Amino acid sequence: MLTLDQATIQFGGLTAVDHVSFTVEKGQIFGVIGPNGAGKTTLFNLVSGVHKLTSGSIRFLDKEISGLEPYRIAESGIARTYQNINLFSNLSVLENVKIGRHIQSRSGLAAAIFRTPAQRREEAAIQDKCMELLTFMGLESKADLPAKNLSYGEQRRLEIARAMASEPQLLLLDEPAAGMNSTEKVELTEMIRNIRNMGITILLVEHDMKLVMKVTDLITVLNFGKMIALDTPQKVQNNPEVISAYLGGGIDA
Amino acid sequence: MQQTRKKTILKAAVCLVLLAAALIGLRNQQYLLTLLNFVCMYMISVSGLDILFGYSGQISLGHAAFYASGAYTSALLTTKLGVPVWLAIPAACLVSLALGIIVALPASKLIHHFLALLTISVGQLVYILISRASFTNAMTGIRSIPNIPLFGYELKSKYFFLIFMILMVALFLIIKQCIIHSRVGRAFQAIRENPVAAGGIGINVQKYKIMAFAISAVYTGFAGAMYAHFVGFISPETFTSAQSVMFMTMLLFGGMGSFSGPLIGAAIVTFLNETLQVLGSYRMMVYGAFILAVLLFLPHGISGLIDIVKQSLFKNRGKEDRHADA
Amino acid sequence: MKKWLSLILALTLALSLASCGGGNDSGSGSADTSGGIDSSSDANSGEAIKIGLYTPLTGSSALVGTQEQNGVNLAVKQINDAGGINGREVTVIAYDDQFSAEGAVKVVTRLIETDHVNAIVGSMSSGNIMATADMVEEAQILELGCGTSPSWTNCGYQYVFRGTQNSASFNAGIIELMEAMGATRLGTLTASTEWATNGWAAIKPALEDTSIEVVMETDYMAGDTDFSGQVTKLINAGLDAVLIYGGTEELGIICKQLRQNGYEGYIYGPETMSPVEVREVAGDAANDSFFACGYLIPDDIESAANDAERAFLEAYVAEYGEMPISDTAYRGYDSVMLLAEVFRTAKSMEGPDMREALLNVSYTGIGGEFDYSDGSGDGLESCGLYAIQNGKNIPFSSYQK
Amino acid sequence: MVISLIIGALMIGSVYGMLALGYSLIYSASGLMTFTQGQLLMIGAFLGMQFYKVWGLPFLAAFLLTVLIMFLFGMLLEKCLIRVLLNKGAVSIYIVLSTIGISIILPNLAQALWGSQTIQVPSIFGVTTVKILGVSVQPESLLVIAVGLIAMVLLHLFMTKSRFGISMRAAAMDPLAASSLGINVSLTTGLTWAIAAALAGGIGVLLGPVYGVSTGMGDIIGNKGFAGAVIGGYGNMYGAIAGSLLLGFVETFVAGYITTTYKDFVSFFLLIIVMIFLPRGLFKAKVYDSD
Repeated sequence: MLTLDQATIQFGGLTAVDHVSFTVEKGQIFGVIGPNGAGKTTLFNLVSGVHKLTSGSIRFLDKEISGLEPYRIAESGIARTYQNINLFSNLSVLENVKIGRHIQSRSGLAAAIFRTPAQRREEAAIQDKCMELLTFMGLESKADLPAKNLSYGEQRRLEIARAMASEPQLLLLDEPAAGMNSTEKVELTEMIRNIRNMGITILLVEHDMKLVMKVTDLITVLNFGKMIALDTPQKVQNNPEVISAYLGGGIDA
Repeated sequence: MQQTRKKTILKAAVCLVLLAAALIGLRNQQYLLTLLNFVCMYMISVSGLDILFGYSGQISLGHAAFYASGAYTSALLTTKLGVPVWLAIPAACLVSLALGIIVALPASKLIHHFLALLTISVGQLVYILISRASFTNAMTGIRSIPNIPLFGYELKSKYFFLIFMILMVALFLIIKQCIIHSRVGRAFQAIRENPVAAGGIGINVQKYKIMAFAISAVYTGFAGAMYAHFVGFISPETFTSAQSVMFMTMLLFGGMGSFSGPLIGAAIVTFLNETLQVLGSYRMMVYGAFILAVLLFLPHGISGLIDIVKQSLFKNRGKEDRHADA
Repeated sequence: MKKWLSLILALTLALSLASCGGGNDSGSGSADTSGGIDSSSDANSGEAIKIGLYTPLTGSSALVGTQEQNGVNLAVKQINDAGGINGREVTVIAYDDQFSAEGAVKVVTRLIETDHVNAIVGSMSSGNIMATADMVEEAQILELGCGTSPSWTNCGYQYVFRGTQNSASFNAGIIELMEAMGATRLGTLTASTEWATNGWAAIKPALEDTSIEVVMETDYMAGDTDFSGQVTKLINAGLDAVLIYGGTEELGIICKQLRQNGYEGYIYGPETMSPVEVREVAGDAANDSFFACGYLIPDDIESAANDAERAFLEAYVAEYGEMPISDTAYRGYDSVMLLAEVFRTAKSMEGPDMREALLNVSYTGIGGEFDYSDGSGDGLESCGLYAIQNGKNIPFSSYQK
Repeated sequence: MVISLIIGALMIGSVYGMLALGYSLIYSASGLMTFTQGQLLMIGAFLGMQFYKVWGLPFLAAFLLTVLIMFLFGMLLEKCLIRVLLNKGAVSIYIVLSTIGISIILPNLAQALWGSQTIQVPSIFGVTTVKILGVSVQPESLLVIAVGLIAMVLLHLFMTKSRFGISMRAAAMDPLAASSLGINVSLTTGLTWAIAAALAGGIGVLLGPVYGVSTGMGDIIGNKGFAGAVIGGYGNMYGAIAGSLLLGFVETFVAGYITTTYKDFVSFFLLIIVMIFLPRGLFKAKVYDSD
């Protein structure tokens, strides 16, 4: 489904992602781990189009997506969340999710001005779908609050809801558990599985090893931009190179 | 839902009655009618600026350029080519739309400071053009611009022009609300709040920025055309950067990103300017101090103040179209 | 929901403003009631006669506007000190038109509709007079405009007259000066204002019948301070005459920059060259310049051209502590004195009667004899030719090469 | 012709440059934009005129006194308005608007204090013109160029050699780190506003004898200085000078050879072109970066 082939990006003299190749199959929960500064978020930014590749290629559903604008990549079916939450913080929770429906709706300016029946039907459908998603994420009671008034964990869940609203085929989760307490983490684990069960493939960057080991099907390990392992959770845990990378870099330093 | 709709209808009815009473009372107050006509033009123009700055987060300090493009297009078409007024006004909107898009193409890539500068420069360019070019009669301006004919009857009376303008204000406000509460409007607000996240969720940021500019230009361009037909004479001095600053002052004072803000701002700043006439040559000093005072003490404008008062009064939950980052 | 509440609030606010604005017709505005309140006790008094004034009081043209206001206020004070008009006091209501059509439309409507003025002294900005002429015509209020641009007389207005000279006569005077000084190669520097561009546009075709060749035309933006590009261009064109058609604010600087960059020919200018400001800013560079104008402000009271001017200057200095800086003070003064004459002789304060009275008025002011009987809108045709020599304005006839 | 155009261009370019330096300093130290520089120049010119012409102080004393007062005024502006707004959490565009408010107040204040006519300032030197390469030049124009040059060199030394300058640059690069190192960030940003005001005021005093002093003298110059700063690369000291000189040359030569009617049109068009195609200006490599 998503194939990285020798993906490389350099900032100045620094190679942040260095010839990384892997393939994510449909329906997988694919984990990316590595010490701080290993290039995990950069990798996400490459897939979602925030950064452009220096060399190599990224293919999604057999189409080259590297070099496309972020909105094009989103349109092709990839949605993401952010490590440092990027919500529309002054808008209401519901509106945040509605914006997530952008690519799944069509009405343009003219339809909005003339309030065509099609546009009104679409708005009603958006409303229903978004409330459904908020319920799924357990945020339905907060729908009218400004997003910035939510707690940290709620904001992370809202980001996922927003991403889900675009009905992606591939969902990139960038440290969704960061800042969550342990009950929230348990809920999150459940949620991630539920999302996968809806048929959505997940690419997950996470520091919380317990969570990663619990949910992922396959894990790749990055260190200084290079891929040092690609395996099932159990095997990765016992990979000596991975252990030394974490020891050397200081896990979660 | 049903309850609120009833309430809305009730309030609308109250407003209409008040409006009608006001209009009857004003019939012979020619000076006030003139001012109110201007207030209506400003309301439309500032609402347009609000779509751009309040909702999409893009500043413009050159809106006088669009005011000018609307006024000059309509004036030139009607006086020099004899085009009927009702064709000239849409043409004025179209030309403003085109100018908006041309400005937005580079502007959509710039961040706020440079956007401010770019729009100031565009304002200067348009001013220099209309004050120098021979087809705009340079500094002499354009005279004898026809009034607006309606049902075979010219809107010569300020009273009927005002009624027409109120209808136009209502129309443009309804359109604004329709846009804001649609997919397009949500895209605008997403861009204002967080352009990176907006792009990541599939919004073509540049396209919607250009769209916001274009819509805004149409609003201000229409107001400009109304100005030309109302006064019957235009000359470049009206379209200086002071006009752009005034639009911005109205928006700030009324409150950005709100329904009522541009209306309140346009009304109060217009009347304030007239009241300050008493001060003669000290007038502009007070006006400048007024801008500072608004920035310092009323960062969300009057409509923000109303919100705060209302929230403390009714403990109303949810603020629908307000953003509060300033 | 809050939107409706705030809309109502806005409306009531507008209404309350409306009621307070419309309610008291008399008091609003900067009523410059100069001097005598005592005249109100006169038996015949009744209401005061209101003269409206709109002109730029702020911004780049504030100087000429405030000078006009000074002239107007002085005239009104003198009239009131002399017992008013038929026992009625005269008051002035002055507004800033911001040098823009939009501003002028607002304040002239206010003068006519709210303040109910009996007559108007118009802006020194001809553009603003044109912008508001239709309103004044419709209201049938007599207006004496103080701009000099030819564009708004001789075009059928019934109530808009000029309270000063038409610059068309100055333009003819400038050509006369050029021919007398033997100009052959002329370059121009024109300001981007309505008055200046039209002034030059009027002179240019008239030059075709003369031996003066227009070698180079340049212009500048009103408010500019740097003219080095234009000046260099003019100097290098090998001219013996440069016509600067621009405002007093810039004339001095331009003369100075021309001379300092080595221009040695003669400089010609319109009436804006007469104020002392030009000679102060330019210093010696103003010498050997020539201009045509209606009102020439002398350097001191003693050198006033006639008794009327001497009396005016004495009163002006007594009132404001300095000589007038711009001739707009003369224009404002003469306009009010003319209006006073009209008020005295008109059958009623109605527009048509006042118009009738102005057409038959006989008034000799500082500028000379006013005569509006031809109905063109112009009533004063004096034009003097002057030169600047040794830092002084002198009649052209006494200029020595 | 070329020589007089060059001198004219150098002089007006230096004027723009002094203002552009102020814009750049403020931007590089605090990421803020101001629109007051042109009006500060005008106030400086009036103060200089007051000291030199009305009170009869020697020109140098009038110049230094004005620069000092403008320096304090800039500091005051930052402390009493900009800092207050920032502390209230105002977004940066509000700061821009507040400086527009200030630039509406200042000329009208000057009109109230000094009147609206152009006031002549007597020449500083005994002679009114000097000959350079066969062209007559006003000596004050040369003074403007010289002072511009000196100010630039001094500022360069101050920013690279002095402790204060270095800490200013540090504050610009990373305010948090700088304050943790014990650098008084609010003082250093205040200082940039003060220096900007002093530069504008100083050049205003020098312009008095050249142009005369009037309330409108700062309007156009202020905008052009801003354009110069942008063309050179906003926030870059050296770019500000280079961009301003370029603008001075383009403007003067366009007026001299092509069109005087559209002289300003060409300047603003150049500005827009630069913003579109070279958004970081001619001097892409920033000496000290703030973004």
